[in-house]
Amino acid sequence: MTAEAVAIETVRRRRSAFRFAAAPLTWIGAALIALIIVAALLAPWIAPYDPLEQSIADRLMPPSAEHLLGTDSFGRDVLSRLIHAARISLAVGVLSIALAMVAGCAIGITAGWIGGWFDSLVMGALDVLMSFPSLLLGLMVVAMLGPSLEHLVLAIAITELAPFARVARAPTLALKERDFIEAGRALGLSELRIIVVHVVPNLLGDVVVVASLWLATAIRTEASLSFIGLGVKPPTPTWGGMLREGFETILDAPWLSVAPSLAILATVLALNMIGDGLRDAVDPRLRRD
Amino acid sequence: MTEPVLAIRNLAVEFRSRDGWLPAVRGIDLDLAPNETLALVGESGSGKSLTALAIMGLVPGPAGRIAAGSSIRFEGEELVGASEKALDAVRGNRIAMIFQEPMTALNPTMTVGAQIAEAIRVHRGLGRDAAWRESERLLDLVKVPSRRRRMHDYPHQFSGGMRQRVMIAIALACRPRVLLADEPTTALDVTIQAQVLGLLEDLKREHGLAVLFITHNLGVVALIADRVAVMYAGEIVESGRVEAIFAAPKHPYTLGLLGSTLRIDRDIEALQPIPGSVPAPGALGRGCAFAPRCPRAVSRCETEPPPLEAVAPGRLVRCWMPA
Amino acid sequence: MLGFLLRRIALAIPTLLAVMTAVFVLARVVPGDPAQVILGDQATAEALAALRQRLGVDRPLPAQYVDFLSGILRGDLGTSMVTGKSVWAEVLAVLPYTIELTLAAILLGILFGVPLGVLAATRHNRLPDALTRVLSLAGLSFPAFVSAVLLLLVFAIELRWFPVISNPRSGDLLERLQHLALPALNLGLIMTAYITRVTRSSVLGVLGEDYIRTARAKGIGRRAVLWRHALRNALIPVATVIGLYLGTMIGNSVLTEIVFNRPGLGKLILGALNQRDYTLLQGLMVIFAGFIVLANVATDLAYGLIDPRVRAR
Amino acid sequence: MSDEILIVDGVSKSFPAGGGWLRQRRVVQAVDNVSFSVVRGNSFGLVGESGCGKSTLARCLLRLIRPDRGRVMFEGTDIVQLGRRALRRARRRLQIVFQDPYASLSPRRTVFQTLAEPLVVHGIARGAALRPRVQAALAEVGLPAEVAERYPHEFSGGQRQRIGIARALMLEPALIVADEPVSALDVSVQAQILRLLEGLRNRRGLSFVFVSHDLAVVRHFCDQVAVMYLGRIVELGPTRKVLEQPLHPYTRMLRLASPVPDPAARFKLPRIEGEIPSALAPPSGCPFHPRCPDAMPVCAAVRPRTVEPEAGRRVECHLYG
Repeated sequence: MTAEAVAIETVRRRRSAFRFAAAPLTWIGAALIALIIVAALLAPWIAPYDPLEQSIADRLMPPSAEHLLGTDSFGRDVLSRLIHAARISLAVGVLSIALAMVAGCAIGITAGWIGGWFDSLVMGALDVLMSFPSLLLGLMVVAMLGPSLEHLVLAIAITELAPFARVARAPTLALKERDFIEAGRALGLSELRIIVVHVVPNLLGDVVVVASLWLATAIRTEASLSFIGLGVKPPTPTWGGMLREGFETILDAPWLSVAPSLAILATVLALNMIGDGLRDAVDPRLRRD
Repeated sequence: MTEPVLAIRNLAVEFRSRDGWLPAVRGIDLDLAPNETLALVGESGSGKSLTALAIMGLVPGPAGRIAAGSSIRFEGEELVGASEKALDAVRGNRIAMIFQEPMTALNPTMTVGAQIAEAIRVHRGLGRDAAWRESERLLDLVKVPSRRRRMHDYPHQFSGGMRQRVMIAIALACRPRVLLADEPTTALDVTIQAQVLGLLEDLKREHGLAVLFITHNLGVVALIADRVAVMYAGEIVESGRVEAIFAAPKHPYTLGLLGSTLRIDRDIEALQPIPGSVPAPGALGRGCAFAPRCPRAVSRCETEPPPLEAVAPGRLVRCWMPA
Repeated sequence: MLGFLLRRIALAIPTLLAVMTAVFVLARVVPGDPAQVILGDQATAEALAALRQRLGVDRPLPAQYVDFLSGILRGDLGTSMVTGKSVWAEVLAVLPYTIELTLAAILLGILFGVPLGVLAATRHNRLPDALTRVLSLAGLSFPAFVSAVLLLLVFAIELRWFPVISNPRSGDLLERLQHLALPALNLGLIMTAYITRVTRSSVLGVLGEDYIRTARAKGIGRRAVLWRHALRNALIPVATVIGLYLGTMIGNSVLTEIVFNRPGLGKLILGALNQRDYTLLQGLMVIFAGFIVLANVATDLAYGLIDPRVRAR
Repeated sequence: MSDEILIVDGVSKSFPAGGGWLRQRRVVQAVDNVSFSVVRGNSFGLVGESGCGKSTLARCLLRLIRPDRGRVMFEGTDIVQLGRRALRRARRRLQIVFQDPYASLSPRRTVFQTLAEPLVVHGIARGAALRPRVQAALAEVGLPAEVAERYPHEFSGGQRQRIGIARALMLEPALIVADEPVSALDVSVQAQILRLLEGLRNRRGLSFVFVSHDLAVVRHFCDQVAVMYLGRIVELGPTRKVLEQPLHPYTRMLRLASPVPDPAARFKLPRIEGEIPSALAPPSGCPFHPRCPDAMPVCAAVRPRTVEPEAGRRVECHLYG
């Protein structure tokens, strides 16, 4: 049989799920997050005041031309604090997710690949971890180790280990049974090579989706812990901490509660929008071919 | 020929894509008489399953639709454009359908008895007990052993062959005139396939059913069909009595299919495969859809689509250069 | 079904044991001497030793572990180091309020979430779908304390429809409901968002199944197919989500109780943390863990009721 | 004695099934004491219905699944006993082609990466030397060189199957185990792939173990055939003889149930003859006796021995002693 006898039909490239018309929410979310990231990076230059500078004379001022979002009970500029707090939230979120992702995936892939009783043991342990309310778990860890940035990152990473392990394990189990893995064995590839070259690339898509969705949760958890008083120590500004302080004067100065609320909400919502869009693009069940 | 129960004229089914509506079934004419088995033969993507779904009014919308100008008349009643209510009165009642995958076609959380009884209660207005007794009778009819117990079982407790029998029982629940069978034995082992085909044959004779049997397997066609219609790229390219088609295929595609089919009872010296593969719906040229793969193609085939023409009584071929 | 039930309960035992062990280890990792923490720097050595003995922390770890487990088996979770009352008494004092809040939230979630999800799925890619999608995404982006603060600001402080402080101990049923309304709404909205999303994707998935096509081919109308065939199968993942969400809900109820200044398990655990009441903390964690494991068993049983295939396994 | 490239001797494999904690552990005997041999340059067919153990047996031959018992002598060495390095070396001569062309190619790797990988791993070629070898393999399976940079999802089923075959050819094997290589394909494409495999056998002198459920395909492609039922070989012999004068009642039943594309050869369809039993609970005695039209009292009690009613043919049935 000659080569030209086999007509190679060009399969139309998959319709891009990333076009704006196909996924407007994803793009709105991405724009919002980009804005927040830029603000956080440029905080020292764009914030109108020093976020830590107190001024008793100016305390609890409602929003005005001078202080766009008003001042808090120490007379500090709320907008400046809000911009600086973005740095903490994003840093804690990204660091803890990166930690949880690397450790979780390693655990999940290993458990799935080895299988058998080892898999049951590891996943059982993770089930126990997962059945604990993540906020309580974070609370316990921080309460024991003492509140600090590193401990916060560690605590949140531990609460989000299990989802990553699960999301890495499920496709590993499925891929293990696929013919191309067996073909790799038959061709004499080493187990390590099969995992790195043939398994990992096929589950990265799922992991990225989970990462973007759980980044939202991480930022929410950070804010919650700060709100309870177990976050980064004052006077460093964090959104959760600002809301906690604002809540104490909610009857006199409601704007102190509204501003950080909206900042947290916007960030988490934007990340969820991106994660949702990514999932639609990656999940073959939802994709229409 | 007796009056057809089902008369299809110029049936076209389209699917939405980025470049507009693409045709998947392109103007089909079919007549189905009572007591007759018509085999609709084709490879994947030929549009044969969609044809059956179109008859049932079940083309998956909103991405798919039956094109304007299509007509499906069942006992004189036009089904294209009929209301959902009118279609529901026909579906499962006077036209029934069975599907390829017996593993997924039954509801996993409903007992088999309840799934059979459901259609009886909806269409025949029987009460709960009467419908249940009737369902038991149907399970008997399709020869499911120890039916009293099995009525209360769930689909996952049945083997593939038994599930297909249950599907047939559901289809026959309301004594339909027409049975659409979409590759009903493809997923089964050969010995089980033979059993199910035998059962269908009996039931067809007893009930005077008209059967539209969709398959890609020419062996099964030779076994059960009275007439054959061969589909390629959404069109019928050849039709006629089963003996005539197998004895002297006229269309090069039919010829190629037969040349590609192996036989258990005979040695075949050299396989004659059809080169290339089935074209995508959007990638059809101006001329005959089969021309790019056709060994007999001449220049006219590339530019002018051939019509479906009678070459003998009851024998239609769509080709400029028939064998 | 009975066999399935017994098997499932038997399977929960090792999980419970593992959780209890984890709690024991976690509670022992707390840095510092609990007696010192309670009595402060000024305490005498004798007082410290006496308290250590009373708490049982002077004994070797394995013995403590056995004490701990046998205590749980007898239903004895110890006494609070701060108030001196038994852990059970502390818990039972506030448990009704937490149960009240949680049940109300779940009820709200199912009541609104399931119909909204079904609506979105049946109007796939049309306006109701897009709207529910955006709203539910917003709903599950709300940290519980943010939504609580906003609800408080709008409905209690600005509009004055509901009391600012939720005091469930007060007066007649109507008043109680009024006090429950905002906290329950806060948890319930988040729950609704979750359930809506899961119901939507689950119904969408089920509607694409072959057996739905079979049912349509039987001549069953669209609506009847949805209720009789699709919903039952679609509810399987929904049941799981409600089970999984219980853990998150406990966390959210802590935040809600803080904002509305409402008594409950959440406030109790926060107080125990702040005061380093480590026996109360340990007891609370045992109760939470047991509750969550039981909830998981209940979820699996719900599964078995809905899906005959699970029963057979 | 002819030159036998593969001798399979008493291979068995069982799997634990269901069971687990608090449940009775059960065992499925997927492959039960199977022996056969393949002559160099020949094709050996393994046929049977779903659950008969033919795919498990195919994987045992490459030790993708390690058999519980028995020997797999490939070119004189026992595959079952080889160490890791020796097994790697042996597998260069022993390759596999899979049924599902959609699952057998790594979706994130280009055709070039897929085909070049075995060469690199075995240190046969690297760098610039890879491309001509990949192109030669593509040409051999009838694909143009420019497909090398494409990903699997851009190809039809038949084209993917060609790529799968090319991958198996990269290490220049002597024997290819083909597990239902044409079952997932359309009729016209099936014929293309069979033609391709025939060409390879003739040109390269390849030997095949060809697993299939389709007797017509086996008749066309295989010199010898073994019919499997519930993990055992119930009949074995030259393909044409086995299909034209089947000895075992099961072979006869298979043969009769297989449709022939000829209305003149229409046969009376069987009405009812029972289900394939579950491998979890195989019947006593001869596993086929509940469905067997010729069953005798002895069949339910005693498992039949293997007999050779004529030279080169084997059957496991009480009808023949």
